[in-house]
This record gives sequence, structure tokens and C-alpha cells, in this order.
Amino acid sequence: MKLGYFPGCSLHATARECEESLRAIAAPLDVELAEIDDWACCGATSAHATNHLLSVALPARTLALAERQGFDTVLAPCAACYARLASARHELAKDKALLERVAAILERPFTNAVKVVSIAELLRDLAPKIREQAKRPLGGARVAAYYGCLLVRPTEVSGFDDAEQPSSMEAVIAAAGGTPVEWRRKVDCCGAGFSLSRTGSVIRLGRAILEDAKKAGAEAIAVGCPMCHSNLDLRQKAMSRTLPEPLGLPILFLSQVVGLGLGLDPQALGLGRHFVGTGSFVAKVTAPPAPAEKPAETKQEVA
Amino acid sequence: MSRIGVFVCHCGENLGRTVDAAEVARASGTLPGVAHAIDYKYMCSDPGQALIKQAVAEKKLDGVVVAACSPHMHEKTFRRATAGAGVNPFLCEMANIREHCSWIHENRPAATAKAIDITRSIVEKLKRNAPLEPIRIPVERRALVIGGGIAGIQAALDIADGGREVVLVEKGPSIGGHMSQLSETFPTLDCSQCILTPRMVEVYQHPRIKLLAYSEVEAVEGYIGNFTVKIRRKARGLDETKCNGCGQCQASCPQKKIPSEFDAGLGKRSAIYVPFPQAVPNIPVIDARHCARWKGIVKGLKKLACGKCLEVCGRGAITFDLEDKFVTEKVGAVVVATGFQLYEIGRDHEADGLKGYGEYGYGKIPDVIDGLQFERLASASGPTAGKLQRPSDGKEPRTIVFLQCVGSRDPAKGIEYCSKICCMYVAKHTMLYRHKVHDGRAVVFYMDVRAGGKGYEEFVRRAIEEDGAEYIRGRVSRLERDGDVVRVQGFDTLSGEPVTIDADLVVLATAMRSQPGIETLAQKLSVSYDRHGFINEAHPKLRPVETNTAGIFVAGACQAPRDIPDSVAMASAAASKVLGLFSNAELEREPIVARVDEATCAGCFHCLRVCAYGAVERKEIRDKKGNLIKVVASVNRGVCQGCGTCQATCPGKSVELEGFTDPQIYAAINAF
Amino acid sequence: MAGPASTRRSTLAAEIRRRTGLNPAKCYQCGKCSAGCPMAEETRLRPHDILRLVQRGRRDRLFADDSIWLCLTCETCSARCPNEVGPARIIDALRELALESGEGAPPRAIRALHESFLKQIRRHGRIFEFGMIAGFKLRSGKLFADVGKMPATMKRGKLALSPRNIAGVGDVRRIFDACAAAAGKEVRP
Amino acid sequence: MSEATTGIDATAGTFEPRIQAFVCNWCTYTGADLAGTSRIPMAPNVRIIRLPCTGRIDTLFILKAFERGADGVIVSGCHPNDCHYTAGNFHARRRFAVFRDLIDFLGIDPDRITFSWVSASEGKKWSEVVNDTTERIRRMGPFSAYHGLAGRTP
Repeated sequence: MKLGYFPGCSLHATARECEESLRAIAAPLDVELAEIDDWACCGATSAHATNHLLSVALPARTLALAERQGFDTVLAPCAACYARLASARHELAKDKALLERVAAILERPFTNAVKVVSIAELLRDLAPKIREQAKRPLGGARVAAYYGCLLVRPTEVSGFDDAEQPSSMEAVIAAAGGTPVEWRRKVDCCGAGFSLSRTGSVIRLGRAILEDAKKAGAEAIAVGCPMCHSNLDLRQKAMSRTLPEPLGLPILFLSQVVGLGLGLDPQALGLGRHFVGTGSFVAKVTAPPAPAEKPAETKQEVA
Repeated sequence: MSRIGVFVCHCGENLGRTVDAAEVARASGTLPGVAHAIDYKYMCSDPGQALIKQAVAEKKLDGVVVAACSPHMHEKTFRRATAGAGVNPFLCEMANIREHCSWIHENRPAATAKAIDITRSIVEKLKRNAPLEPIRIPVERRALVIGGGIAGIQAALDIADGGREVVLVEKGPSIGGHMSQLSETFPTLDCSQCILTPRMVEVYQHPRIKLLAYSEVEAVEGYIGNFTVKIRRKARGLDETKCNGCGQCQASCPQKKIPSEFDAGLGKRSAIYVPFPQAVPNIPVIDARHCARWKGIVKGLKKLACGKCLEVCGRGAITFDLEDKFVTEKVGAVVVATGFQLYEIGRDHEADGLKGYGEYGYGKIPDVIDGLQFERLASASGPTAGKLQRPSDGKEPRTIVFLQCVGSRDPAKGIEYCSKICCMYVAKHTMLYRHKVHDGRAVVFYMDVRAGGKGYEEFVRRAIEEDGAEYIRGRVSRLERDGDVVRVQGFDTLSGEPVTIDADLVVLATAMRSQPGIETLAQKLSVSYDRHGFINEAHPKLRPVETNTAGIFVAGACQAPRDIPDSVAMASAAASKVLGLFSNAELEREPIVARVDEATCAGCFHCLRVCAYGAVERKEIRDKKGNLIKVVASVNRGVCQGCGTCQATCPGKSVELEGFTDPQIYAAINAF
Repeated sequence: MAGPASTRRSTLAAEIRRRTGLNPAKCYQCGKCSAGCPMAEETRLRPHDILRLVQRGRRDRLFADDSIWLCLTCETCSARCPNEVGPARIIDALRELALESGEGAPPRAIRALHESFLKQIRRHGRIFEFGMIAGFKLRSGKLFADVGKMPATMKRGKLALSPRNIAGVGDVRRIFDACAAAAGKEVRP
Repeated sequence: MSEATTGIDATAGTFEPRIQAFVCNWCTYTGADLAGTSRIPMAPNVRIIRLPCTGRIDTLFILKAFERGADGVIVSGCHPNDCHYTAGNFHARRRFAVFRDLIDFLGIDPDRITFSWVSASEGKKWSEVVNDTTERIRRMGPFSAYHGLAGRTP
């Protein structure tokens, strides 16, 4: 499978581990990631909060490039980029006049023909292959799937999963050999774009998410969004401050979880770049299997 | 027809503003064949009608055109006046120059010109009208009532008490409907079963009511006064005439873990069962899906399992006869009273365009129940004998949160209408709960309280003021299971603050929906229904219990969400309509029906295929010696409803619809 | 209450409808949006308040404080709204309106973020977080917030120090100018 | 077309289309009544002929109307599933689907005919159908291809 790859700004910077793990798992899963040449930023929150036309035109430029470069599907592993690309695509498909207007602004041919997929959707569809390739099932480690906002909303844009009770990431975690955790806050908002500008809100919202995952028995959280990741990882220390003890919940990209399941090298998956240490979690899930009666023992350990 | 009178109405000031009525009369007077044309202030008034009668007599008129309001308003009035003047009423037509002209145009010359056009067109049509005689058809003075809930029971009893026979068909094993499941009823808090069961017994014992429970309407043929109804009597697996309702079979059945429909899934029943102790008829049915022996018989096994019930039945009533039987009944009128079902918040009904509530857990949280389940929990005859115990662990809930408008008034989930009864029953639930658990908390999330009805507003106020129900105005965003509580995340729009409540039990006032399969039944009956499957009444104000098919009436919640008093009132109204219909051995109807010209009919029977009523029949034409010459179409004037589709379909122009014949329509077009 | 509210209402609600294709009159004030809003406890106006004020044409109250700028666009309100009113998109349109008309502006920090962010895109075609963060700090006055995080972030290879423009940066600048022209002023919070 | 109608033409000095409407008694006629009781203004160019059901509308009626000088025709009845006679509107729809192909052949631009569904509660929609059709026909100009035929009777 060949996909047009739209890394977005974060995957080249704060979310490098996302890109590293994604590239690492691509080969074993028969996915070819071809970066869209000369892509530009999707505009993120700042564009749609200030100028609607800009918030459509910036993603449209990238979609037009992908179209010209011969891709029929674009993967946007960052949930925020995915939401902007998919929203623009959705709106342009609905509104022919807008499509013409945007094509004129872009000064390039554009038919809005390219599909946009999220990381959760892609990996869910690859779940059978993940299950088949999984070299080192995660020993049943309890992982909470965190969708946040942008993977499942707006519902008319996303639509690959249920907006309130989604299950695609759980399917991926299970395929990689982990045990998905049932918890309450998987579609809550972490504060997203306020990470820098209104840190207090992010701390409040993120803390509630982490506490609930912890209460549900999660040993790690899997995310599909670099913004969620940086909020929950980088600011976890601050979120723990009012609590009796640090939360200590590693925040992994979904691609990293899959990579661990496929038995790939943790360093290659970027697991050394996290603020909340992933060491003990990685050590646990990569522990050499006990000689006999392995499944039962592992289960006991987890329980 | 050469002596037509044209009568132009001013309708007080209504017409005069934009249409010059005198000018319309003047212009009409010049039309060939018009012998008389006048205008008058109110043609529909007594003096106005007297003018028509006088003109007919004096000017020897043989046709009347009244240029005034819509024929839907006063066609009957003026046809009666025309008949009173000694002219066939179908030689009177109306030109609609009010609704279709003066009320919608501003430009006086243009509107006047249009009014003249309209009148001329009608005059030309009228010249081709033929005198018609009303059709008289015999009436089978028995009624069919479909549905044995409170509406059906009431309709059946009223008709039977009025002296006419009734066939009452109920789909389930017992009559009683949803009302039999209720604990208490608003706004009096009297016990539902205490007032209902005597009525159920009355039905059973009534000499003029034939009760066919566990039965469904299979096919309907015929027309007002003359319906033939085929009814499927579903196999109970036992002989009703031998069973005395002792209940031993039920007690002996080893299969006891089947969720009880009557207890809304909260209680259990056996595979051979009577749905509830007061059931009418008090005769069990065998549940084909769960009875091991029945399944064995269906599979054709040699060695059959169980048979405990067979052993204990002292009367040999249990036969395991699995064949459905069919009976045919002839009736003159039908009352549809099939009731409702409740909206479910899961995803099972996506095919119906209903989305379910993911934010409320799609029905997977055990301590989130619906209003009917709460009724069963609160009912003395319920699975907990009236002790309030929540489903998950049997604990008595200390805090109950009630959510109104779940599924109702929620276009995003597929239903935009108000279910009407929920405001009242939620208030009732809070009272029942607070009467049982004095220190418990009853919180209601509502959007508006709609308590229009006698004693209704007072009832809701009592729940709030005397019984301490806490009403919070706002919809709930999310329900989550958190340990052993259900977390309710809401907002109080009146104080402007978020509200989070940890509830032991959450009760959803889910929407009332039409019954599943109602579309199929409606099609059998040729009655129309709205996009939610509620049966359409003939007129929302003036003909609320009639349908658009003559002789078929509607009562209760199958027409729209209804409470008990409304359903009963509708049922009595429908019954009185039925009795009115039955007050004569024959009935008269408008002769707007199709007629076949047998001389030109080629016998292609396209007309027969397009007729929605089965009114077209094959008729053999024979010579004097009895040799078959040809087969032609023939219209049963009693069955024909007068849509005219046959006429437009006929390739040989051999069908004419009386009152709307081709010559009449072409004359109207030619006058354009 | 100030002013002839009835005439104002129709213009604001109609303006929102024109921009978004959404009809604010569909809101019946159930408050489900506010019940699920993650920012409801921090804002003075909650989503249903905002819809009400749009219906009543109260631009003055809508633009008087930070509320509309504190929306995270998490879309929870839109996902659960029984009438599919689309509060999140309407709030976006209000922000756009406020900027265009100059009636309202985001709080300094949020404004600084949007400004730095858009400036970066305009300049390079992409975001270079180091430059963006530096710009944000200068604009917001939050000079010392998070400085402790910088070395740790860099150590993890997560901040690229030197920006590089994309080849089509001219393209991007033209898009900015065209969109700004359409909005009647420069895109600049 | 008689002298009386010239009132329309004279007022504007521009082309005033003449439009014949064939409507069913139960839905559209009643909807048009509702437009009247609601006093919804609309173009005065349409003349209504009432029939029990769209199922009764013979396609020849439409041709006849054009022959008699109509510039446009409206055919309107109940919404699908809402037919007073259960299915008459479905039969009509099938008939008109075939008819549409034919009228082009007969030299009538299919755009001169409006098919619509207007229920008894859609007075507003009826006014829109009337106004839209009038405007469209006004733009299309008069229909004169059949004028030579006028005067004949069926």
C-alpha cells in the first residue's frame, strides 16, 4: 500500500518519535510512506480561529500537491493535521463554489479527489496484519486508548469510528497484544492548542484524563495526536503536582505501541525521547517470555 | 347545458380589495350559455343561498357556478342549495377566486382578470357536467378493532355496548397493552391495573365481543361497510378450549430464565407462560424460540426433549400444534389502535434512521433504565414486588436522576417531535420514588415542562413543592459508569453552572415511537402514515379519528404520542363514528367513481393493475346464447375511491371518472 | 437592556448563517453543549449563552470578554447538539467577525500564539517550533514560562533550531494575501 | 386566450407567461388554499385545474395546455407515500418519467414543465413553485411552436 504522507510540523520536531515509530512499522506492515513534496503547514487552530478561508486554503494546497503527485490517499498521522485536512476536504466536497474559489486562490488545478486517513483508521484496517506480524505480544499490558477530540470529531468529517464509544484504537492495541482498558475519558479534550497560551486549563483537563486512566488500571496511554502527546507527556509533571504521588503514566503514540508489539527496537521507535520515562513499561513488555506456562503467568503479573 | 347562473361572492371585504366582483359578474354574464350573473356580499349566507334558489326558479337555470372561496370550504353548502332549488347537486361547481386569487395577489386588474379566467374555466367545465346520483351501499354492521391496549379495549366496549358486534384482534398473548405494565397513573396516582383489569374482564365476558388474542391481521379487502379481513391466529401450542388457566404447566417448565417482556426485561418467565397473572385471556402460550420440545419438533427430531408441561396438564390441553390458523371476518368498519413502542438508546434501530445515544453508553450501563422499566420496578406486581431495587446489584437507589426528552425533540438522533407524556410520568416517578424512599434524592433534567391537561400542572407542581423533586433545566451531556454509580454530567441553564451528579440509578424518559411493522399494516388497510410511522388522521382538527380511507378509524398512540385520557377519548370518538356509520343499513357516498365503456374496452386491464383498491374487476360479455364474446373491465362502484388513475392509464380512453371526465377537463383547458 | 434588540438579532444571526450555513435559530437552549464543554467552568459565556446572544444580536456582550476565544474547538458541543446547531463552527465565525470588525480581540496570550503561529507559516510555509515559541514569548510577555522545558526538549531532539523555508513559500504567502483580501484586512489576530 | 387576460400583459409591458397547473385535490390544491389563507403573495400567472389525484392527469392534458397557448405547465401532487389514494402519485410519476423524453421530441423544452410535490401544509412551498416557475418561463420566453394549432378541439 502506497500512501501520500503528510507529517505536519510536529512530526519533524516535538513529535519526532511519532515519525520514527511510524517509519519503523511501515515496512513490516507493507506500507510505503511517500512524503508529499513541498507540503505546507495545515494552519491548525490559529487559521480556523481567525480566518475560515485560510483554514480551508492551506490544507487545500497540500491536497492539490498530493493530487498532482499521483496519490489517492493521504495519511496525516497528527490528529490535528488530520482534522484540518479532512475538514477542508469535507467542506470543499459540499460547496462547489468554495472549491472554485479556493482553486483560484491556489492558482493550480484541484479537484479535491484525494482521501485523507488518520493513523487510527489506517492501523485499525491493518489490525489483522499487525496481529499476524506481532512478534512479541505486549504481554497483555493494560493500555488506555485516548482519542481526544480530533480523531472522532466533527462526526460528519471523521466518521470512521463512533464519536462517543470509539473502538478502532482498542482494536489496534489488542492486535499488538496489549489489553485495552475500559475507561471514561477517551474522547475528552486535553486542552489542545492552549498548551502554551493557557497552560492552567491544559493542566486541569489533562490531570482529569490521566487520573481516570490510572484509576481504570492503565499502565500506559496510547495517543494519536502530537498535541495530546505533548500535553499529557511534557506537562504530566505539572499535572501531578497537586497529587500525593506522580502519575507516572507513559504516553505512547499508537504507532509506538504497534512497534513494540512487532518486536522492534525501542530506541528505533523513539521511546527514549519521552518526558515521562517509558523504561519500566518497555522493560515489562519486552521481558523475555518465561519458558513454560507463559500466558498464565503474564496474566497473573498484570492482574 | 345552456342556462347557467354565475354567482360572484364578495366575501365581505375579503374579495373586494383586489378583485372587482361586479366586473367578474359582468364578464361572466357575456359568456355563451350563461343566462344569469350577479354578485352579492355573502353568497354562503341564508339570503345568498336564497338568491340562488330564486334565480334557478325565475330564470330556469340548469347549472350553477359560485365564484367565491375554495370548494373545500363551501362546495357542500352550495350543492345543497342547488339541490334545494331542484337542480342536481353535481351541476353546481365552485370557482375559487378567494384562496387562489384575491388573497394572494396585490394588483387589482391582474387579480380581477385572473378571477374572470378561473370563473370562465369552471363555466366551461360545468357545461359538460352530468347529473349524478349518490351511491348506496349496504353496511355490514360489525366492527374490527386492531390492538388490545386501553384504546382498543375502550373502542371495543363502546361499540359493543352500543349494540354492535366487535372482533378485537390483539398481537400479544393478552390484552391490556402498555397500561397493564404501569404502576400508577397520573395525575391521580390511582393504580393502573386496578382500573384496567375490570375493563379487560368486561371485554372477555362481553357477549358481543369476539376476542382474538395472539392474532394478527393478515389481509384486508373491501371498502367502507364491506371489509373482508383475514386474521392469522398464531399457534399457542395448546388447545384454548380445553385450557382452564390453572398455571401448572408454567410452574413445571424447567426453562425459567427468559427475560419477561411484560417486566420490560427486568423479570424472568418460563417458556410456556402467561405474561402476567391478570392476563386476558388467561391462557398460556409456548414461546417457540425458547421451548426445547418445540424446537425439536421444528427440527423433526425423533426423540423429543422435556414435555414436563404435557405431563402436568390434567386436561390434555397442551397439543404442541404448531400450525398458525386463519379465520375470515366480515366487518363494516375498522378501528386501528395499535399503540406505540419505546425508543431504545442502543444502535439497533439505525435502519429506522435513529442513531442511539453513544454519550449515554448505548444502553450498556446496567443502572440506566427506561421509564417502562421504572414502572415495573415500582409496581407491586413487578419483579421486585414494588421494592425499588436497581438492576446491577439490587441496592435501593439513594439518588435517582431522571432525564426527559431522550430521543424526543432531538432531530440529530432522528426524532423531532415531543412525546407528550414524559413530563407527566417523570413527575409521577419522582413522587412514587419519594413516597417509597423518603430521604432519597430525585433529580429531573428537563428542557420544558409541558403539563397541559386537567390537573396536570398542579400535579407537576406537587412533585416539586410537596414531594421535593429537584428540577434542573438542561439536557445531560454524558452518562458514565464510574464504579458503582452513574455519573451524570449536566448543566443548570437557569443558574448557569455545570452540574455533576453521581446517581445510583438513571431513568430515561425515552420517546414514544410507532409500533414496528405499522407500515405493513397501514398498507394492508390503505391508510397513510407520516415519516415516523404514525397513522395520519383525515384532518388534524376536524376529523381527528378518521383516516383518509372511508370506514377506517384511528385511536390512541398509533396516531401520535398520546396519554391514557387522550387515547380513551379518541377511542370513544372512533367508536361513536363507527356506531354512526352503523346507524343505517345502507350508506350514501359521492358518486365520483370510474365507469368503463364496455363497447370500446379492449380488455387490456392496465386499469386493473394500477387500481390501489382492487375496484376493477373482469367482466365477461356473452351473447344471447351464452357464448363468450369478450372480457372487459368493470368498476365496482362501492370499492372505487375516485382517484382516476385508471382513466389516465387507459390506452383506449374507455374509462371515465364521473365528475372529472375528459370532456370536462378539456373544456376547462380550452377555456384557458 | 440596550438598543433595539430585534433589529440587531436579525443581522447578526443572518450574518452567522451566511458565513457558516448554520442556523442559530435552531438552538432551543437545552444547555447540552455547556454540560459537555471542557471550558465551561472557566468562561463567563458558555456555548448556549453564546447561541442565545447570537439569536438576540448582542454583539456587545459577545465581544465584551474572553469567552469566545477560550473555545478549544473540541467539537463536543457540535457532536452532541440535538439540533445540529454547530456551536463550535459558530464560535469560529464569531471570532472571525470580531477580528474583521475590530469589535473584539483575543486575550494577549492567545493572540500572541495565533500571531506567532501564522507569522511562522507565512514566513517559512511551516512551523518551526523554536521560532514560534520564541515569537510567542515575546508577544505574550510570558518570557519565563516553560523556559525550564527548553533544554530538556532540545536534548530529546525535539526542537529544530534553524528554520528552512519550503520551496513553495511564495505560494503560501499568496494564499495568505488572498484570504486576507477576502476578509477585508490582514489575517492577524 | 380571451381578451380578459390581457390585464396581465398590459400591466408590465414585458412578457407575462401563462401557466396552467394541474394539481391533486388533497395535497397541492389544499396547499394552495393554505397559501391563500396565509396570505402568501405570489405571481398571478398560474391557473389551477383541480383533479382528484395526479394519477388522473393524462399527459395529453399537458400537450393540450401548450396547444391552447400555455407557456408553461405545473404538475403537482402529494409527496411520495402521502397520496390520498395510496399510490396514484407513483403511477403519475412513472407516467411522467416516460413523458419527459417524449416532449422534447414534440418540440417542447422539458424545462417548461415543473413537476413538484406540495403537501396540504406547504402553502409556502406552493408559492415558491409558482414564483420559480413563472420566473423561469419568463426567462425562457413565450412558447409559440403550437400556436398554429390552437382552436381545435380534442
